[in-house]
Amino acid sequence: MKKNAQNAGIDEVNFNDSAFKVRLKRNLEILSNVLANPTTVLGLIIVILMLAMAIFAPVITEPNTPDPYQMPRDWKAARSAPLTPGHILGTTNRGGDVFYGVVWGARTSLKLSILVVTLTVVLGVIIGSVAGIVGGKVDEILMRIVDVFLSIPELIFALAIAAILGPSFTNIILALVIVFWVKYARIMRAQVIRIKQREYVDAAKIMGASKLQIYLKDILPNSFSPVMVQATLDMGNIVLVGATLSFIGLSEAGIAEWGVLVSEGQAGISAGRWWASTFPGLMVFLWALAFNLVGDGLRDVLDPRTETKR
Amino acid sequence: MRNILIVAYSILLGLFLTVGVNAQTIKNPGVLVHAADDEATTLDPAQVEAGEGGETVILQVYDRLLEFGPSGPELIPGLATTVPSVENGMISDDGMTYTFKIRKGAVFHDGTDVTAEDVKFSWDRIVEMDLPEGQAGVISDIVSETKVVDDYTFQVILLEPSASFLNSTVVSMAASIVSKDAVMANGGVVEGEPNEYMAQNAVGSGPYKLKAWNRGENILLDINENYWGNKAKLAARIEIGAEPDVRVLGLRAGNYDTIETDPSFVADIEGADGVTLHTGGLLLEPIHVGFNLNIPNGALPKEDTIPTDFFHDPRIRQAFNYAFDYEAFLMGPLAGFGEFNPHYLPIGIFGHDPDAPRYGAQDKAKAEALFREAGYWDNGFSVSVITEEANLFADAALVLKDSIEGLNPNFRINVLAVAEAVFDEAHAQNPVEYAMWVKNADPFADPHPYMSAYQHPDGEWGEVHGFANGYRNPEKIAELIDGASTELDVKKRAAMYSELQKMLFDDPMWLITAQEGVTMAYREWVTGFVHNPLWPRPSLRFSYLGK
Amino acid sequence: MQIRDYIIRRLMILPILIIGTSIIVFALTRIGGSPIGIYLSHEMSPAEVQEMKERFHLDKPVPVQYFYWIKGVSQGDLGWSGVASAPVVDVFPKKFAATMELAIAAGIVAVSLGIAMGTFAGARRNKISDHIIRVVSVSGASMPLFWFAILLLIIFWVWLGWFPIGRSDPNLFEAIPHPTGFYTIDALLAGNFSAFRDAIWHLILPAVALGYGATAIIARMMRSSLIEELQEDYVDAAKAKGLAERVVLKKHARRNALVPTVTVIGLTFGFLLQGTVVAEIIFRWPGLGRWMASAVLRGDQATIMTYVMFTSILFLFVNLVVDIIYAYLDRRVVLGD
Amino acid sequence: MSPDNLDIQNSLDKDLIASVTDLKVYFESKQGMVHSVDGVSFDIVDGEMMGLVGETGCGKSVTARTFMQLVQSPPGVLAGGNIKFRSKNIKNGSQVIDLLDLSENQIRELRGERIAMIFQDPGKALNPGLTIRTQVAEVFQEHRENDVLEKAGLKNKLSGVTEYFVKKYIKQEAGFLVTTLFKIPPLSTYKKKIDSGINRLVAEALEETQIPNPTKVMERYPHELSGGMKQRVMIAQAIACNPDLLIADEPTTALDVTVQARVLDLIKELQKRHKTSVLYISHDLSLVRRICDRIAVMYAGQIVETGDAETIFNQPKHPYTQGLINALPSMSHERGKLEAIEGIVPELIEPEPGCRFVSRCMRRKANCEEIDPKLKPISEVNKSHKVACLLYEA
Repeated sequence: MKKNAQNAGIDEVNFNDSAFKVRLKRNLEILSNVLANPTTVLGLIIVILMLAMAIFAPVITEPNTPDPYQMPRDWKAARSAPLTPGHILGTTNRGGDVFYGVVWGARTSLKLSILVVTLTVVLGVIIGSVAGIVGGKVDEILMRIVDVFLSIPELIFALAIAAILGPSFTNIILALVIVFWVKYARIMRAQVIRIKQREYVDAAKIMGASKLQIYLKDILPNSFSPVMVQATLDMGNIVLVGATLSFIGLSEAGIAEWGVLVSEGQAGISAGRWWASTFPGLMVFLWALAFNLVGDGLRDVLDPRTETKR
Repeated sequence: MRNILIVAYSILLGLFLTVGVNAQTIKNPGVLVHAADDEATTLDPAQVEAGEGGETVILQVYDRLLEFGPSGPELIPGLATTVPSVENGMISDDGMTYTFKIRKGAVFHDGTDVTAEDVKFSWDRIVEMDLPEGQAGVISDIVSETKVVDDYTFQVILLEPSASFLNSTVVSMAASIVSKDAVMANGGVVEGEPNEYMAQNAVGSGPYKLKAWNRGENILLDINENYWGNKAKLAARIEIGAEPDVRVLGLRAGNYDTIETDPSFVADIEGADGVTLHTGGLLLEPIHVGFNLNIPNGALPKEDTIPTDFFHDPRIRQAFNYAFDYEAFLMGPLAGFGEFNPHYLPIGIFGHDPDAPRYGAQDKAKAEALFREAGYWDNGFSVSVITEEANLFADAALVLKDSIEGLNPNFRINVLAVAEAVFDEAHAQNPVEYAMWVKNADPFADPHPYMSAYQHPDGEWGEVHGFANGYRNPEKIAELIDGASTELDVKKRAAMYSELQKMLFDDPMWLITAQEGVTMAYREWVTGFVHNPLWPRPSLRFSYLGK
Repeated sequence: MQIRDYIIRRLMILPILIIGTSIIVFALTRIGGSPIGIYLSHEMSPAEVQEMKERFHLDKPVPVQYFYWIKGVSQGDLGWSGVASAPVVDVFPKKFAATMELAIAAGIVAVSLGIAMGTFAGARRNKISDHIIRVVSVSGASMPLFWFAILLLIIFWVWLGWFPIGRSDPNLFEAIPHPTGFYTIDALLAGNFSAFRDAIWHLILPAVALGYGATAIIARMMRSSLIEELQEDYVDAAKAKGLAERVVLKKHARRNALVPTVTVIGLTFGFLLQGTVVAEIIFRWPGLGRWMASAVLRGDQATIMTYVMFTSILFLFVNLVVDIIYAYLDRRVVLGD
Repeated sequence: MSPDNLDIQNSLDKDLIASVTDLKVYFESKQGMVHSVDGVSFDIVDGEMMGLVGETGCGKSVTARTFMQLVQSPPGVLAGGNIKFRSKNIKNGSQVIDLLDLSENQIRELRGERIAMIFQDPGKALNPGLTIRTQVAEVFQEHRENDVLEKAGLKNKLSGVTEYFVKKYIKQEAGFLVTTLFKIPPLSTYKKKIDSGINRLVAEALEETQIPNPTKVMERYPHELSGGMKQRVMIAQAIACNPDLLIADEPTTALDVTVQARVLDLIKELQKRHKTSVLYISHDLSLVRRICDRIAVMYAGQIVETGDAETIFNQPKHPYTQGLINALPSMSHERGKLEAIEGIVPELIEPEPGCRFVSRCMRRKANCEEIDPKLKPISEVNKSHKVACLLYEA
């Protein structure tokens, strides 16, 4: 295994296409290992269902006009129980169709998590790489900033930012980006430094590859797996934190978002109106659970710490 | 390790299970537990804001010269032994001088006697301190001079005759009588500076004494055994800051005796075991949508496309009034508990004319015609409405959004539901930098404060929001409001308000969504339940209640 | 020696982190504009607003405000909390004790449950019970606390009536003095058993709700480090001595597996601390988190600033202590061969 | 009959301490079953030092661990065979048992008591978190509670419940509660006595392996000791109960060259003094020749040749053994010109029939790829020299 990895490194610098095969083979191997774990498969199935629901939301339910991310409100049918005609999962206190909220909430969550994960990964990878490659003072300063960011618990930090920016969905995205990028910067920097020290990068240097080439061909692809594990876990966590912010009241009024729906619906639970918060709450749970299971499974496979030794 | 844990757990479990709760027995005997919404900010009558949590406590621990009785707007004696009237000679014929006989034998919680000197001191104190958050204006706007005639006689001379002095000034929480000795011993009176002692303690003469204030948790009140009137039957505990649903759950579980709620929770309470829902009567705090006729250039949010003089056109204001889905708001958020009341004079206030024309029902055709006439139908517009992230305000804003957007897809309403402080700050700007907002009014017992604050072109809000730019006939409206305030002839006064309502239908400055119905919930074991919306929220006097 | 150097290095970084945090926090709150809103009411006129601004120095330029703030903070004046209607410093200690009591109780739940679950799963790697535990513990990490807490509340408070909400029975709470602010400790100090029972009784639901989420962090770490330890030679060596499986697991493998697990206690603490915001809202726990939540909704910036500032300093210190403990515990790493 | 084929029932040649017959240990993997040990048979003569030699990964360590049922399962699978063992110092005399048939509790009684093991890397085989004393003490606590009582001066002085709990405490069977009770008076006096008793036993054991200053050493943690010292501790721990069979799994590989010789001498000396039988596992043929009486050569999960150390060395029969010996630096070859065996060890996943060595064998025949060679005596004369190779089959 180790030999393979080393060969792969040299091959890549030589721009041999066998590198691709080696990596493909390794990825297939990883994939089969991931799929060997039943809980990971369970997670994967839920993830796929969730994504399908988010993507096909306009097909599943008629989009609300003019803004499909707003709940359609049938004020006069407020507080209808599930299985009411036209409201299969019932309605909220504001007459919002819970089913619509569940379906479009998946889309909202997907939008939220994809946006935040993409932005944080890009931001974190750039900053972490710069710190790791440039090193010295730049590294020192960047890492101190990262430390400062990491010293504030994430939900509290996001809560404070979102509170100060004012309640809106965009501000939640902004707050989460500000909070979540640091992890990637840290992971990336550690990876860069670790890989920089490996022999095959030295070999590449000897062969005269430029810094950028080494970065693009060796460091970046090799840092992929820890970033991917973190990104997968964050796909779940971001929705969890985002929903918590919404629950506390920092999202837009009337938006089709699970946290907002739970918050709206919690008041009715005592009167037996369990549906308005149960279904959306369950969705948040399933969403986070699914991504956590998959991320956990990926980590087990990709993280050598838990690999069997014998 | 495992053994000891198992042992420990089972011991703990055993202990707790023995404390099983029997739902049938009265919980917390001897104490009335009320679950409130807001934390009090201050307990000082000179500092408290109208409608704020501290008023709940001030109502119970302080006395005023007069009080609203348990039912409706009639006045009953408080520390004054009689309600002044022209007939009993305690109001001078010119309506300028009011005389109050102070009750002998009333004592403050610190043991000192209540005298006319204390009354004068209390009234003068709030005017002298003149705190921005307080309600000094309630007295200073109307009172010219206070006099101690003798130890037990107090006299007030007004600036001009007022029809609303007794109903809005004397009974106000701001006019609560405090112990002069206690104040002078603890910081005295300093202009513009809050009195820290008074903010946290209460030395009044009311049926309750303040026992403890555990911020964020509860306020404990003890029975005042030396009260001059009917003693309270129960000690009281005000539980602070529980979420609405927790309050409902607590009530159902019997942990709370009375809770504050709003109509959107009625369905949660109806039919619950051992719980009585009190409905009927209306709150006097109309929930309104405001129109800004004084928008500064370039101040509006980026999404807004309206011109700054958008609401100067009465047809636009009328169109909004026609477009709003009143029924949706009443049947949805208010769950049917309330009344259509598209006027700023609430039902239940003197001068409200039930026969005056009103909006009350959505009329899309008329709204469309008016928008077309004003020239906005084809191109549409986008406008932001700012509101507090509180249930009913946000609900009203959303109903507005749904109503307007449902009328024409080119119309866009952006609901900005912001933190209370953010809203307060935005709303306190002069001029306000938003075109529309949703909030409620303060309750008053007399029509004049409503009219002067909310409709008068030069009134508190009329000035800020530039009503003079929009009224078809601002002088006539100003004249009517001013005239009605000094008119002592009841019939004439009523006619003037009736005319005002007709004019304001044609020339609306607000969109009044509905008048919220009173909904209170309490355990069946609470006896003597009475509720008066003229008392500060939650509109309960604990001293009347038993269990 | 190495441990000492390490601690000194960490301590030297600490002030930088704290100052950095203070700048971030201050900058943040000022992005949102002036914090005057919390002192205002719907009905204040612009002139009255100006008066309020002067009272709180908010009419001055921002850098001057920062100076006022830092000066105030260094003198123990953290500003006026509009939510609590009192100076922040006055309210803080009581609320802090309440939150810490809850966080520690939840921590006990999380640590004992997490270690038990992690050990159980790690010792049965890839068996069905391992998968079940994994789903249970990952569920904890994925469970929206706001939802889970409400479910617990409904079941155990409303339906069964087994547990109360809030922090105490007010009468019992009033009956004892509160030198520490920790209700349980105060009750013990006062020798009042019913107050102690009351304290524990109120703690259980929020501690379980809050602790369950953190269980996953610990269980996951415990499991993987136990698996790692179980593959070490010394485990076989211990078995080769004839020791019982139980002794090998607990005395040998688990003890060493606990060392890396210590490192996640810092993480867990952060998790619990931020969870208190939600748990305290729902269980009506009069602590910092609930205070923060209302501050957020009402725009009370003095409270938000203090809370974020304080939480991060606390978090930093806990992590420092954890690192020191770890460095001390793990002889292999710092002083190893 | 040769000793190897004799013991189908619970019987064992009188001069043998243990006999392995057709042992098969497989490992589950995603690619299939790995046949790590595939039909291994050999004997260990009582009091002798038996060498098990082979390359890394040939299955010798697995074979050794199987003696103590230390192969993790899963992924390990015991696919067949048995290990007969004569347990001597048992109350009712000696007794022959099959080590693979024993329950967990039965094998535990033997581990450390009758069969002990020295591991390759003492740095890893000692628990880094416990003191030397604690670790060595465990052997006595587990198997010698009466000795502990005696040294503690508590023998025959206890009765009833106290005795019960003291014994439980010594054997580490007491729960959290009882253990805690022993830390506070009045039970803490017992704890003190027991501790000092254990200390004396541990010190004696350490002294046995020539560790200087044992009372000081035993308070140390493993990382505070040198590699040689750690291995001495391991040895002390292994021989503490005077076992019948000592399995030494490459005990000197991880040590410095200078230390290796001394540790080796120590093992040899102890073996002689206690007349312990030793199964010495190593990849180093010359080292094994120096100290062992007999040798078994293992290749790819199978024994390819077994016999007296000298015979194997002087007259190697199997091509692999020959290759190994040729690879050794010796007088007959020029310096620096070692003959390495070509090729690599074959994959052991679901192996095909046929000789495992065939791909590397210089002398392979046509049918070597089809027929599994059996381990057979080389001649009627020397029955103890056996080889598994078609070259020698009639």
